[in-house]
Amino acid sequence: MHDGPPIVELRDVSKRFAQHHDFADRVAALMTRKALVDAAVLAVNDVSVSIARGEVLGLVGESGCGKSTLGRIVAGIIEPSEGEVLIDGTRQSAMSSEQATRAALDVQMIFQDPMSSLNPRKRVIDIIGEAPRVHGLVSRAELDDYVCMQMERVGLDPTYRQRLPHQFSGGQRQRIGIARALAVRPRFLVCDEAIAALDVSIQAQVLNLFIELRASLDLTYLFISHDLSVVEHVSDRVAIMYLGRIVEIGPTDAFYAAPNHPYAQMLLAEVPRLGGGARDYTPVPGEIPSPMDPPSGCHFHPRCPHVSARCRSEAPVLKPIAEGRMAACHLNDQR
Amino acid sequence: GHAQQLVIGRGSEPQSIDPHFTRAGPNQMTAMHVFDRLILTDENVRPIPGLAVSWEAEDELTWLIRLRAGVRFHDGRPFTADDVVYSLERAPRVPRSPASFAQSLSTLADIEVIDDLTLRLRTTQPSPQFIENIGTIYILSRAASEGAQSSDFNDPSVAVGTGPFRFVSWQPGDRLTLVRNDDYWGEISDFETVVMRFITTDAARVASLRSGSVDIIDLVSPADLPRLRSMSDINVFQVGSLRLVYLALNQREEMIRFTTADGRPLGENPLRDARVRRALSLLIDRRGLTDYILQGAGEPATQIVPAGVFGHAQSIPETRVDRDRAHALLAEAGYPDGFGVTVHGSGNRFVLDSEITQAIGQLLARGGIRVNRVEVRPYAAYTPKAAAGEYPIFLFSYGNTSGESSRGLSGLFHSYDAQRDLGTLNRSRYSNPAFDEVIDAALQTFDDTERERLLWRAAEIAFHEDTALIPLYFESAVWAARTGLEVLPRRDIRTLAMSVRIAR
Amino acid sequence: MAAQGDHGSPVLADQEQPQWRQQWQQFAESRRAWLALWVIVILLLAALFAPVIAPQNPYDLTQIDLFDGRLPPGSVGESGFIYVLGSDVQGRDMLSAMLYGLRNSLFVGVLSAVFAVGIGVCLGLIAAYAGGWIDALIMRIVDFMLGFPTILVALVLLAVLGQGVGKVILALVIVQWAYFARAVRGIALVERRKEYVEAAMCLNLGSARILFHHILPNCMPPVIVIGTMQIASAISLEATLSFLGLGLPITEPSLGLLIANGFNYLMAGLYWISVFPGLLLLVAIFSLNVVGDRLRDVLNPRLQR
Amino acid sequence: MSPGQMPNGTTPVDATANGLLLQISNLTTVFDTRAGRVVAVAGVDLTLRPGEILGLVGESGSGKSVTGFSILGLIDPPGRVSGGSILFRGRELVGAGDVTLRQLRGRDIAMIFQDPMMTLNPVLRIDTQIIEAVRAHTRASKSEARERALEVLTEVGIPAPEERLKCYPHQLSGGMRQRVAIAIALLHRPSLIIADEPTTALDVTIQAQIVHLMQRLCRESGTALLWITHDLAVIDGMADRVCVMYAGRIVEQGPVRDVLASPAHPYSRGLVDSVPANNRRGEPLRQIRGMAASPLRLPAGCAFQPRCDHATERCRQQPEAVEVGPDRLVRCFHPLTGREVADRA
Amino acid sequence: MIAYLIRRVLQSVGVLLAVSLVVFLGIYAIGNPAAILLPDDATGAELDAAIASLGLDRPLPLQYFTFLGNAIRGDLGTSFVFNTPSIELIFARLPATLELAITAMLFAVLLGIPLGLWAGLKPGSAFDETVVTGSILGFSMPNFWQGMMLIMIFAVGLGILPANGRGETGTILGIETSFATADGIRHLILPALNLALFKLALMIRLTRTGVREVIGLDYVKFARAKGLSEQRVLMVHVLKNILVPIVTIMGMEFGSLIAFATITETIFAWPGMGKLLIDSINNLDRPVVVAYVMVVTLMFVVINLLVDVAYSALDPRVRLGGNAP
Ligand SMILES: Nc1ncnc2c1ncn2[C@@H]1O[C@H](COP(=O)(O)OP(=O)(O)OP(=O)(O)O)[C@@H](O)[C@H]1O
Ligand SMILES: Nc1ncnc2c1ncn2[C@@H]1O[C@H](COP(=O)(O)OP(=O)(O)OP(=O)(O)O)[C@@H](O)[C@H]1O
Ligand SMILES: [Mg+2]
Ligand SMILES: [Mg+2]
Repeated sequence: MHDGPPIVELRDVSKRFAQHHDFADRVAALMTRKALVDAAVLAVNDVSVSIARGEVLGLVGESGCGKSTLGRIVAGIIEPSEGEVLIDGTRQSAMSSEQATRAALDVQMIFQDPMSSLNPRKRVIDIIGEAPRVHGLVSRAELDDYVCMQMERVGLDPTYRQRLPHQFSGGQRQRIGIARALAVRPRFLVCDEAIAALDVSIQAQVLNLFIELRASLDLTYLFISHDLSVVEHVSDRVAIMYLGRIVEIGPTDAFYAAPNHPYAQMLLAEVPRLGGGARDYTPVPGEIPSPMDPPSGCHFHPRCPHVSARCRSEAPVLKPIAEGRMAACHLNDQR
Repeated sequence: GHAQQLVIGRGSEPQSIDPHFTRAGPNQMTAMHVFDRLILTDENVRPIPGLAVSWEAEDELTWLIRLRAGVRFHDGRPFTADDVVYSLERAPRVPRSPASFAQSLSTLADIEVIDDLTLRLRTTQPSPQFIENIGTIYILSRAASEGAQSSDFNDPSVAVGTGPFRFVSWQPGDRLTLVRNDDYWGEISDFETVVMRFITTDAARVASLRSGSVDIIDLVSPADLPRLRSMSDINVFQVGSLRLVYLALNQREEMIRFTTADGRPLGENPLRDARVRRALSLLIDRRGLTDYILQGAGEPATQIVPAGVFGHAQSIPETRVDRDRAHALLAEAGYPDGFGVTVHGSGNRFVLDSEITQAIGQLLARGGIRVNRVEVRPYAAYTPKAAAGEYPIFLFSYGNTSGESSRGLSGLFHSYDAQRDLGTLNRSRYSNPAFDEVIDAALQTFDDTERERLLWRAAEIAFHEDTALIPLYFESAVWAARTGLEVLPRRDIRTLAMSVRIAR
Repeated sequence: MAAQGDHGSPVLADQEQPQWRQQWQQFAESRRAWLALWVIVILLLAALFAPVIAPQNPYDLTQIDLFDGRLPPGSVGESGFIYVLGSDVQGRDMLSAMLYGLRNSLFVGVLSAVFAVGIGVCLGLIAAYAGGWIDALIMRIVDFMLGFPTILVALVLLAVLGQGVGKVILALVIVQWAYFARAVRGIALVERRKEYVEAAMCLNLGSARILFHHILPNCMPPVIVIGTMQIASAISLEATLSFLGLGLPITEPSLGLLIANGFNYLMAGLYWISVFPGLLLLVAIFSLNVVGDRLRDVLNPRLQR
Repeated sequence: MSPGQMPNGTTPVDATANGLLLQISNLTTVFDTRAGRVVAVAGVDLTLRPGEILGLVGESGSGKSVTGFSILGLIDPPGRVSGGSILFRGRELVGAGDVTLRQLRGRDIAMIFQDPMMTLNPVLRIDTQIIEAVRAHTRASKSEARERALEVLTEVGIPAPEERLKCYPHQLSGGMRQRVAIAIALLHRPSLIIADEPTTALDVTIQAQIVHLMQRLCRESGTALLWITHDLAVIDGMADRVCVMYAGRIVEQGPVRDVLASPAHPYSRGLVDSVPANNRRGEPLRQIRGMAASPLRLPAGCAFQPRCDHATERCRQQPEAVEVGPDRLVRCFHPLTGREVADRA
Repeated sequence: MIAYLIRRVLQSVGVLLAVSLVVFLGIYAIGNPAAILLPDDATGAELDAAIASLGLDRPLPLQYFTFLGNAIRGDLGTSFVFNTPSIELIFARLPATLELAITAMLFAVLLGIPLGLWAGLKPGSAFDETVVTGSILGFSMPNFWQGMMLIMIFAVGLGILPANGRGETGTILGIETSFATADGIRHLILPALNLALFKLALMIRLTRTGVREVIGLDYVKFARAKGLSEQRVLMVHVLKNILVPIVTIMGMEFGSLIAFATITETIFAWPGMGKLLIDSINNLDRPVVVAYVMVVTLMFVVINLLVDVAYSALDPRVRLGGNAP
């Protein structure tokens, strides 16, 4: 791995989607003598994580736990409500506008749905070439060649550059999305469920592309997925998220060998595996709680087999449990 | 059966049942059914005795009036001089009246009740028309309506008069229902009930008649005349009215919206030259308008009142189209090639006004005047600008309500004088001191012969010598009724159930 | 947009043809739409070349003759002129008047629709993109406009600005942009949530560019469709205004004005004065609507086979 | 459920001689689109025994869903079943009348769809949607139907079913909705359930719940299950047999263990190989080259031939299904042997 | 919900203020009402008197603020023409317009939905083509022309229905209405038809489009897979889903039927609000026009509110409080 500051560092980042209360709400609350209920979703709750240059961090969690929100914060699409995002150790606020643009382009995102993430009315050449031209990375004259180059790099036939997205298959579309991101010469890719919508054989192709690009372009990834086997395959480190919090983070091998957090253990147990033979699936107890109204203390306590009184009242913090591994569980304190 | 009820399809609607609320025509023709006046007018707008059986001027400032005996109001109370006093006092004081009767009573000084049926009225100044003005006031019952607001008259117990019909109900926008007053002092109607339906669209009114849902309609559009005349189950009744349609010629100095014949701005107002005005008049084919556009529902006009009306000057000849003379006059005035102008007119104010405006444009254009545009606007947007003098040549009409020409002559042609309230309708700002002198004298003269002579002279100056405006035609008032009904057409365009009879 | 499963197996044959070609072919499959398109083209040409093909210039007051008024179709006038479709009260040749009227109607319809759509689209987009109080403000103005009587707007404009084609167009734009603002806002709200917008934000492309280069083009198909129908309804509305005397100058008639003028003569049996322009208007609006309908079907991916 | 009605699953099914619940032979379903005729299903042969779980795998667009819909007669225009036969308990379904099919649907054959967000009508309450399904096939009263609804909801493990009944679909989580859909499928104890990718849209934990439920169900009530998916791992854990579909044809079928452990068709092998778990971590996965064949222009002969490493001249003809092992059929001229597979691993 | 109501009310107050101000200015810009109300032969003194008695001689801002002050006390002014409180005038005309609007709406809904459903189910069939063509015709004819043709055909030509006017009224539940008498109903038919044709066409198109959009969706397929009868699938699963846009648009259209049935009411001499509006505009009867527009705006606010409530009843996913405007 590389030295130097982490390419991306999140410090105490939270994101709250709150409903804004206006005058009318306040009057209504007065009239009905009800306190104003804060209908906020704390999609990301006090997350600190840093990603070193060249590394792949897998981010796993159930639907609605805040993975995408975290990814968007990293990619600069949304602003965190609290905390800060450092790119190369520098705050956004401390950057000149040029630096800020560069920093914004440095981190790019690949989206889940290859169809809706491509503008259906733009030709491939425009989809890929627009941003480099707008940001002056290439001149108009060089654009065509530049786009061809990007397309070739992701394994697309450059002769297709005048086509519209719908004329491509799912896997090809995802490649267009990747080429679009790569065209602004980023150093960091956030892949938000980037292969979830593809079927197995195409998944393999796109995953291979990611692996290949990582090596050839020295890219760093935040790889978001709920498919544990895919994450296992590509990541160096894995972070497990539950209802807005990171509950465990550590090197892939160590994690898959012995997950520490009860939730992580449960997740791994449920992964269907090829070659595992006939097995009886066991239902996981409990339902995913609503992010609007998360449980007190440790968010996982209602479903946890090891729950204790402390779990209900006190939220555990991420603590180191081994070399490079951290977990947020009160059980670890007892050991 | 059917003979007992008369359904009238009316093109206009009253604003209120209170007869004093406004003196606008639609209101009056409604009021005339329920209320009487001291002096009524016949179908030729000649005064006939109403609730007053006689009136005489004791001197220049005093009038003695005797009232009709034995008249009862609809509620059975007798009619007395007190009701007249009440009505004359109330009429000018109706709150928020848009067009009150105050003007008619402006010269009234005081009223002396001699007995129940005799009154003596005094005026502030000599006023020959005073008695006619008094005659326009509707007589209400003090007992029924004292203290009532205009809107209270929707109640039949307030809207109590002595007229030939009793008021039953009014649904604004829809209909008004009357029943016959069997105790009426005058002629009793053939119809027990009268329903007036308000149908403002011309074509819809005709459709109603043709489909049999109304018995008679008024304001028949000339468009429909040929067809209606040819129908066997419908009769048409027509009479020349006192409404003059004219073309106003703006003579203000500041009115410079003219162009030369080839379209460049002309910095002066050619209409200030009487020869030009005369020339324009010579280009207008009045017979063409009345025969072709109006289908005969109009009579070419030479002056403010038609023949047979007090003040009509026989000496003024009919103007016939004479393009050569017109061109000669124009050349004489310094416009050998004519000039350019925009012709304005109102839409839907009077019969076929927009058609007439267009035809005028055509006639002027064919006569060599460059007609830059013909503009027709809805009356609401038209009249403020016309009053402000913004149109060079524009179509307007004047409906004579009194049976003589003085009011029209002074309103339309007297030099405009806001202080003395003269020449109010003189939108084109025609001004001729000679004319002013004559008309002023006429207004002060009690002697009818002398008065008429002065009015003739005034008409000659305004129409024949100065061509102050271009008189076009007198509209004809047209009614159509299903066969079996006779309509006595009235020159004042009032649609009255009293004028309808079952044919015998 | 071509036949495909949700998670994208494209039908490769489609790749050979650009989308518009397919849509065009699909459009032409409906005989009715095809015919309507031809009618529109012919009408457009007729309107465009009205001064050339019309036997008479109905605007030129020196060419029309009062004494040739009310002639039934096929009559010969005093000067030997043949009134193929009859003449109106002023002696105007109906055929010529209709050709010029068509020209005016189409001009008013198309132009007012273009402006109304333009303004509505911009405001709708801005409302959807900005959200918050800007959105609320624009939408309240829309509410305001929807409740405002067209006649009043037209009358005020007439009184303040005077008469003319431009003013009628202005009146139509004022009363109609609001519909588009509302429609476009709805569409844009949906588009805004799509991931390609996020992708553009991620590429730091700037709000204006995202709004007008990315979101707007994707709102266009429904807008084009409403637009075509809007032309039709603007023509119809202009006719109504003319009927109320608030439309075009009386000497430069639109079809609507011709009908309105002839309306008074309908009961009198002079049917040609309003029935012929009425039929022409009917054909024009009908064809526009047919084409608009077909466009909607063709441009709607949900209805594609 | 009205008294006196036997749950179908518990009745001895064998109306036919061969003991098959479902026998599909040479099923062909086409869509006449503007671009041409899409042959979505091109001569599928498939059998299902009572109580059996059959996995149907294949990449996107290979015709899995269309096969499922064809069985129920739910192919909407412009599509139609153009040939072949579907025998359900010996009864021909292809060309059967509307009434026959409607009686069958939901009662004997039930279906669960892929997207739980879309399968329930968003504007109707859960109880309405269950009760109408009950009453579509029995003369139950409303309250009886509601009883039945509660029963099945409990059965699929929905907590507090009374309250859920009053909910609208959007008030339930995805997993919960899918369980409601399953509950509806179970109402009449059908003898066959077609599950079209029922867990693809769901999380691992919920997927486990649903798979567990379905497994238990088949085991307990003898319901046969046609499980459509492209996730081999799920199939591996639960199915008895598997069919691999490619471009509208079944290219391989057999017992799930055998097929996944040693796929005989090059395409099946490609699929199995590309699963990350079968590859070394961090290294490129083995992938099938090329792109899926367009159903509009299927290559002559074996549709997989352009992407196949083993293709020869012969593959330009349509291969017939050949038996390569006990209960295993492969449509390939060059079936792989178990050894070859082992070599590559 | 309450917050939502409050928000709506506050916003409508703003809109109402704006509306009243604009109408005030607009009519001021057109001209002086007194000049229109007076007869031809009025003198200058009479004009001045009329202007003074109507309060038009005061500065415009003063007039406006007086109006606002009165409006707060519920007095929206007194008609210049009729000398009756404008609100009274409007409400007196409301029943006639309402019955017309309701009848037209019933025509449109009861005919339009079934036709649209059927046409949408069988796209491309002869029936569909006919219905669609017919609906386009409904769109293509200007309202006044349509009305005149109806009169020509049914009243003048065939003579089976009255040409215009509101027939005899009777009272049902204390409300005076045409529905109570046969004559009243006969008079209703033509104008209602005139108003309905456009809405009918709209209804057909909305329904048809809705059906075509919904029919291919998973939940419809799922409903079929449950073994439901085609009728239930259509009438419950399909219809309930497409009702949402239909109700929204029809709400608006119903509003405009009530507010702007001007042309129809004029042609058919129907004593309703639309006719009052056009007469008042033509007479520059400012108090009535201002009150009218305010009432209409308020009505649109209420209708939109009801529509939104209906919306959330029809589509449980829509939460009232949720999205503010
Ligand atoms: N713009 C937003 N406004 C309000 N709430 C939001 C918004 N975006 C996300 N949320 C909420 O934040 C929470 C986290 O959402 P997020 O999309 O990050 O989850 P996720 O882990 O990516 O889930 P999935 O696997 O379904 O994509 C969810 O409860 C979601 O409802
Ligand atoms: N309504 C339709 N019109 C045209 N083609 C269709 C239609 N429905 C399906 N097809 C075609 O039929 C083929 C098979 O589709 P099907 O939905 O069965 O695939 P699948 O195997 O279920 O794929 P997935 O895993 O994506 O669900 C595809 O090529 C598809 O394009
Ligand atoms: Mg996500
Ligand atoms: Mg499928």
